Amino acid sequence: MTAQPYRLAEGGVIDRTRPLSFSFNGRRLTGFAGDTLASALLANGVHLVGRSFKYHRPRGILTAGTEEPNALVQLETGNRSTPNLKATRVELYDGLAATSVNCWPGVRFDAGALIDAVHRMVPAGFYYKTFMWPRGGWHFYEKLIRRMAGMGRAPEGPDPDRYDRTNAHCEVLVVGAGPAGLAAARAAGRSGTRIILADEQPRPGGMLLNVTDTKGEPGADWIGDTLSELRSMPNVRVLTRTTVTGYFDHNFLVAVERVTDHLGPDAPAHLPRQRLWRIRAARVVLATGALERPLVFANNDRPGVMLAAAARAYVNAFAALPGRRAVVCTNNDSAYEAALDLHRNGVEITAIADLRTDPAGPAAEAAAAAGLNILGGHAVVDTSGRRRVRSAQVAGIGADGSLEGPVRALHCDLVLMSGGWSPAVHLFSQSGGRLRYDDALGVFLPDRARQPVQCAGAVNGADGTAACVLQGQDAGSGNRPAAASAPAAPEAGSHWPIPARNRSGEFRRFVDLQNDVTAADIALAVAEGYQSVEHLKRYTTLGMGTDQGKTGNVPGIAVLAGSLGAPLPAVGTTTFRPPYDPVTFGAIAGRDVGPLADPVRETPMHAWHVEAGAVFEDVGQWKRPFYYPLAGETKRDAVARECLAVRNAVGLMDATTLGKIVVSGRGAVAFLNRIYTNAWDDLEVGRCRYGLMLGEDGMVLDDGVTARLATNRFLMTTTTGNASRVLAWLEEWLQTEWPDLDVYLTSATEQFATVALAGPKARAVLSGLTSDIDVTTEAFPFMSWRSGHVAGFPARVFRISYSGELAYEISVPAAHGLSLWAALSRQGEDHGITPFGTEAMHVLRAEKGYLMVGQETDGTVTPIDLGMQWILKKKKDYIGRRSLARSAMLDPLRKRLVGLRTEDPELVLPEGAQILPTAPSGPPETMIGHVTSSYWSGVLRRSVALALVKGGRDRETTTVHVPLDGRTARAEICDPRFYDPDGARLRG
Amino acid sequence: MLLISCPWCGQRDESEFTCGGEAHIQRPPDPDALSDPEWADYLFMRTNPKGRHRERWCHTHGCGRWFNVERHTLTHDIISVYRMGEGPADDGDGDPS
Amino acid sequence: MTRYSIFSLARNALAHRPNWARAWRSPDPRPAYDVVIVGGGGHGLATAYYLAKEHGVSNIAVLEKGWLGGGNTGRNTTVIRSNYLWDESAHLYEKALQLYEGLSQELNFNIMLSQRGVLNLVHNEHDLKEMSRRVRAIRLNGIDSEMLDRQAVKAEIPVINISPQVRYPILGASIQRRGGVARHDAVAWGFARAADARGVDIVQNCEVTGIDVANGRVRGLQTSRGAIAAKQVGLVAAGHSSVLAAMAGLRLPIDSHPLQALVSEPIKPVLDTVVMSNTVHVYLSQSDKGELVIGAGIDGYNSYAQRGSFQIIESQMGALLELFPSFSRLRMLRQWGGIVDVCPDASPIVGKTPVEGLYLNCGWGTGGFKATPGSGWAFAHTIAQDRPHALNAPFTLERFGTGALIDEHGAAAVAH
Amino acid sequence: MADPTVRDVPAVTLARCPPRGRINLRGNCWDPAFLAGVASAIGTEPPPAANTSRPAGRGVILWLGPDEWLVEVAAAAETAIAVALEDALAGLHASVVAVGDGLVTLSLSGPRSVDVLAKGMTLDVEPDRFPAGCCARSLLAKAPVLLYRPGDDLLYEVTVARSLSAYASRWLEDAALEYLQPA
Repeated sequence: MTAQPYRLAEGGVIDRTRPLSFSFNGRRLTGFAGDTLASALLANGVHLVGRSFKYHRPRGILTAGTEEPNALVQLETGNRSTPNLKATRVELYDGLAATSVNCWPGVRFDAGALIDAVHRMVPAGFYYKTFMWPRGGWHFYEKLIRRMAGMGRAPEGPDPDRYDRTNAHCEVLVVGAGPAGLAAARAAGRSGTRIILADEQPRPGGMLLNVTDTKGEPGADWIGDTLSELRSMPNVRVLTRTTVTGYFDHNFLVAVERVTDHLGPDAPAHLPRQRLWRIRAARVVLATGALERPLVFANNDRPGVMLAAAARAYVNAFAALPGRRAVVCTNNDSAYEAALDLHRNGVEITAIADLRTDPAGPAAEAAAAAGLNILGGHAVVDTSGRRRVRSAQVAGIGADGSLEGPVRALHCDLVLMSGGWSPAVHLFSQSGGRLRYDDALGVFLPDRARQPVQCAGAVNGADGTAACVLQGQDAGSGNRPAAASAPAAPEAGSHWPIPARNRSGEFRRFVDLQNDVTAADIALAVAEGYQSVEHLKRYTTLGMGTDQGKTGNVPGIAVLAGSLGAPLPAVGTTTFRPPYDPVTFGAIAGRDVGPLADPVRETPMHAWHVEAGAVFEDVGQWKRPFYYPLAGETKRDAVARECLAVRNAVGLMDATTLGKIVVSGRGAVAFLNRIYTNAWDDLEVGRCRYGLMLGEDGMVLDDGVTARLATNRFLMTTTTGNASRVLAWLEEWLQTEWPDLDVYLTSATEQFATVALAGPKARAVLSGLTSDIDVTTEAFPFMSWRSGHVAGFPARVFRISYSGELAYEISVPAAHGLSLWAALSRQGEDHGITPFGTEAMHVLRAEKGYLMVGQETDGTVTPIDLGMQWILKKKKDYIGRRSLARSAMLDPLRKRLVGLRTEDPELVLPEGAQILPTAPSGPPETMIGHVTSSYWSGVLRRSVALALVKGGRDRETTTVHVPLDGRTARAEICDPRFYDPDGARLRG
Repeated sequence: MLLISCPWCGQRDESEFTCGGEAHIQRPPDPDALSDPEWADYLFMRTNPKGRHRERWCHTHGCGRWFNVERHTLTHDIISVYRMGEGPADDGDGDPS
Repeated sequence: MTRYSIFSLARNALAHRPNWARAWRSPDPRPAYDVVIVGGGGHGLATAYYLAKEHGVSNIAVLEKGWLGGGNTGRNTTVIRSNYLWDESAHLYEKALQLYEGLSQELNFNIMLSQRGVLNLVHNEHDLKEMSRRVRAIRLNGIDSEMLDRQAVKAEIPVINISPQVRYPILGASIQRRGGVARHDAVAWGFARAADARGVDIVQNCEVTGIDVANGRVRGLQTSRGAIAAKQVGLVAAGHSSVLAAMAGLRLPIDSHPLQALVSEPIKPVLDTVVMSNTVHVYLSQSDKGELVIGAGIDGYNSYAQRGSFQIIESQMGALLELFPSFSRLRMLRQWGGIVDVCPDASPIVGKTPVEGLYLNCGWGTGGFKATPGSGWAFAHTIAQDRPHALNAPFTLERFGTGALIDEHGAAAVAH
Repeated sequence: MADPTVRDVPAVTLARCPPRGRINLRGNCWDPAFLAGVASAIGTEPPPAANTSRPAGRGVILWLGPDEWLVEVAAAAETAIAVALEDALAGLHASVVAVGDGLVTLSLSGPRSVDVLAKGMTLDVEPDRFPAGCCARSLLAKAPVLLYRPGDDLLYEVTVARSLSAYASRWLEDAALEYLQPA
């Protein structure tokens, strides 16, 4: 076990009795339970953690939280490998293995750093100005660029972890469990209503966790008391390790709970790795705190340059020293507290360079009292050191913002900086709330809210724990929090960026550390006219890294304002959008993956089909038998055999999935008359009729057979794929347009199992299974229905046919479906009964020239196009009728349904093949139509095809050309009814 | 994610509903009397306002009823909800249900 | 206009201070123009550019409500392709693709056209037939398109899951190899810079508040920066088409809906083509920066808010992980929305209006980016000649009366 | 929230209920004749209030919509009661359709049943928001369901279309998994 040379002997939240072993870039190291990967690395003296996106510059740890731009790691390997995790957020577990991202061969020696040597060649947007030769050459350059870009790597193999998604409702959602959030939750919780308190850290307390000396304000004890009160309230749910990341309309918020990430790959398998919370809150209190800003000086990106408050957190909360000799650069008081805490723990504070000319007040006094060297009107203007900062160059800054006096190099291994604090207004802005720029505080603060949301604490400009607690209490009780308190000391807001001491330094003042956007890049963008803050963002990539600009955006806006000579509020901010913090795809998908990706709907006979070796077809969510191959059979063999069985003997097909709708009421006939193109008044009880539905645009929507069950009761069938759409569509007409019609619609699709029994032997099979239905043609003619019993089950039998053969559809209550199927199979054995699938059904109906919705139609086909004028009422209105009379619908050259007889009878044209009037002569060709259905017809011993062709059957007997892969087939346009055109067989 | 107040069932999540577009478009009583452009106006032309929009929604995965919603297309605020055959509530921003 | 090249980059790198010229001016609007284009997105800027270049119109302004390229041009998922079913669409989008192929050189601005191929996955028998129809029609129109079987899909996209055991197994795909992606902002900026160089006034932060029409003829515009007279006005403001048209008393067959998209964090190259699936409803590509750029369908309600509902993102992620289970641990970095103007037949309107001198270019739905140069080229012709070019002649507003629709719902079943 | 620390009771129990008779009833609940007709057939008037139910003989009648109810009875009684309803409502604008075979009811009980349901439903199903007797149609993940809480305990009935019952059942099992492993 290696020592942790930078670990303090006492203090912090870490558990020194639980050492944890981990590896970083292959090096074995040790930390303690309670560490983050970042704090453990610092305790081991590791500062070089990663490489930057563009220039591959060495980078260390800037922050102690979600806002980290630099310290990105790839965690673990194989199918659990996760890219781009922030070391500041990764909780240490035993055996953790992390590597740096975006460097090759390693983080210490990275070949990509060559780019940094020629950085002047590749300023912001350089790629828009070159790589244009030769034409189309970008695809070549892009390969190189892509390899250089991209940070971490995608995992290898499917994710073995589980993800959960859940819904919660509450009266108050409190985001952030710092002093303001805790106080808000407690005040709200006392009302007894449902409260959710969510915080991204493993422990509630927020910034208070990083403070040891609270100077009499609420501290650790207060957190403890508040938490125990909250935990005693059954109406309060405290979610830790939970980041509220999206704020949507109507107070809908999304949070991600990291349930087992801190346990690593050994987490219990039954627990989800992460849980996505979908929260609907009556009211939201945002206590999201504030984020410290970096300062923009030359080479402010070296490992060892750190935000002051982050250093304080590492020392106080994690007992890890980020260095031994520090230079501090600040424009506000908060860095003094950090300096003092570090000083107390043995870090030598070489100097505090304060941009304010005359730092005064308690912070400066305390620092002076501790003997720290305060340099008013000074700043760090440059740093040196390759993989770790070795010195900071400090110089005076004049009143005009320029360098003044000599530059002194101060030896150090740590530079602390503080550019002030930006309220974390991200969620407030996502909620639609307006921001305002507060001149006194020099920050964007929440202004007018658009949703029921209040801000409390540092996000609202409150300064100090006591003020935050007060605001939290107010917000939690539903009162408007008091206005922001005055800042402890005014900040110097005019030093963005801090002047460089030489030319080269001017190009190395980093604003966005992850994407390597410098102050010079911003100046360049402004000079080139990319002056809107959105143009700036897009041109320079400012704020577009995985940290989403949490540290860089406000300094970037300040530099932009400076370049434009405009006041900062006039520049404004870019739009804040979800998510606040990146969200795992798996958590968003929840359990809608793998076997639960989408429901699989199976009919009551499904098990039989599986047993029979059926190949299934997806039709919507349904699984339908496509065909039933016997051993050694190809699809074509099987389908041909199934078709011949229906033509010559008898077949049975599972027709359960067709939609069934009971239409009842006095207005039922009137309703059908309006919905269908044909008339329904004269349909007798006991009879069925085929109907065609159009959209109001005149295009064919659906078709099916409807039976009259009683005077005011019909059973309508729809196609499988359209079942729910048609029902919804009918309901819409009824409820919105025709409320006066007395009609009720009830779906009966799931109530019945339906078997189609088709073929010349169908009657023989059926008659053997029923004693109370007379199946003779006279008693039970084509297009009628009867009820009785089949195989002992109560049944409705419809004599309808889609195959052109004598056929029955038998419906029984779904529970009996499998038994009915089995009984029919047994009964038909002697007749050679054969199960057939959807493909055989398609062939059989195509031989008859019957339309299949979705195959002959595609939303652009009218009944006239299909040659179905016979089904259109002449006088009375129906949905879609008027559209059929529009001028373009009368064009004689519209595509109309025809049959196609190939010259070569063996040739089965591919469906979708295009039809030309003449032999092809080279593109673009004149296409006059396409093949909609095409099959081998076993009974006709030739291929049959249906097509939509311009001019339709006016072209009958003419020859058309069908280009295939490498050749052109010829075919003759013909009557689409290839088989039994007079329908003698189905009436027999 | 909208929270929609079904006039029958009360507040439910958007996922239970289907939006049917602009409301109060009456099917012409005598389509044959209309010219092609007049028919197209009924069939296709929409107000599509930026601001208050009266639209039809169906509580598909609830009570199955169609109803009307007046909603602001920029803020997504729901101004009123009313049943089929009723007019919108007065110009308040209250929720009548 | 400084010419962009590797040499100008080198010259500036060696210079004491970089000395790049402004990409475009920032003029105040003049009181009158020959042609005013309303909408400073890709289509509007392209229109202005081609008006100046191809038709010699010199007195042109482009008015942009916000910042140029800030509408759908800067919010789409950058897919470019021309594999459309109907002849009318195929020819228009193919024109656009051909212009794209030379656009970086033409504009002297690298739009980063990457013809890495666009795959449309097929998951069921019905879609296989549709694909066959589509690919054959496209090829006969002289546009490249191929069919791939399952194994060929895997060869193109090694990281995809072609297991037959998933809910909607992949049965095959069509691919247009000339399809791909381009950098969306660069298209707007490149056209803006080139149009500006030809004297076009691009006026940002200038919102049109009224359209002056007298005696059936357009006279000019009221704007947030004063009245501007114009002989001809072209409306090209996706996401606001109905609002603008209403100012001229026109009603459009358009509904505006949110369309959302998102990107992952940047990762090393893992996906070299554009992948689309209508059945499971998702499409994606990987940007040069390494982000997976992912889109899906529109929200069901009308909106002008540039944001939608989270459930769309959720179903999109489910669909993505069905195709790419190994992406589950990646993370959504940014999410945003645009406003798409959708026509009943999912095809655009590019042409004249009943108001003389007023022209309309709208209704591109979810697929406008890929048409940008072709749309601008044809629209410029329409304005300059006061009659549509053969390419956009079928895309009239009148077609909604006659019924001669160009129904591309098959092409746009999933947004792109 | 439920107390998950109770021992000896499984955190969640999922069961498939035996087949039931069910009748989809449509009619005008402002029509006294309709109310009386229903009452004469099943012993109670249909509940007019949204998302409520009433005991009806040995069964129950659940509100589905302002003109729609589901009558749940013993499987063997379905036909007889449907006929009784049809007879009682003859001549009125009403509709009676037997749907028992088309639906499957799953029951979910135990201290964590609420948490399991919450994973798939946007409906507020916590006991005080969804009290005994409450019923509502909604979505469980991607399946349309009818949720019903018969009594004061934490037992919820999830009724779903027959063809979606395998999906719903598998979904609930998966959602319950985290509560069913030993601590």
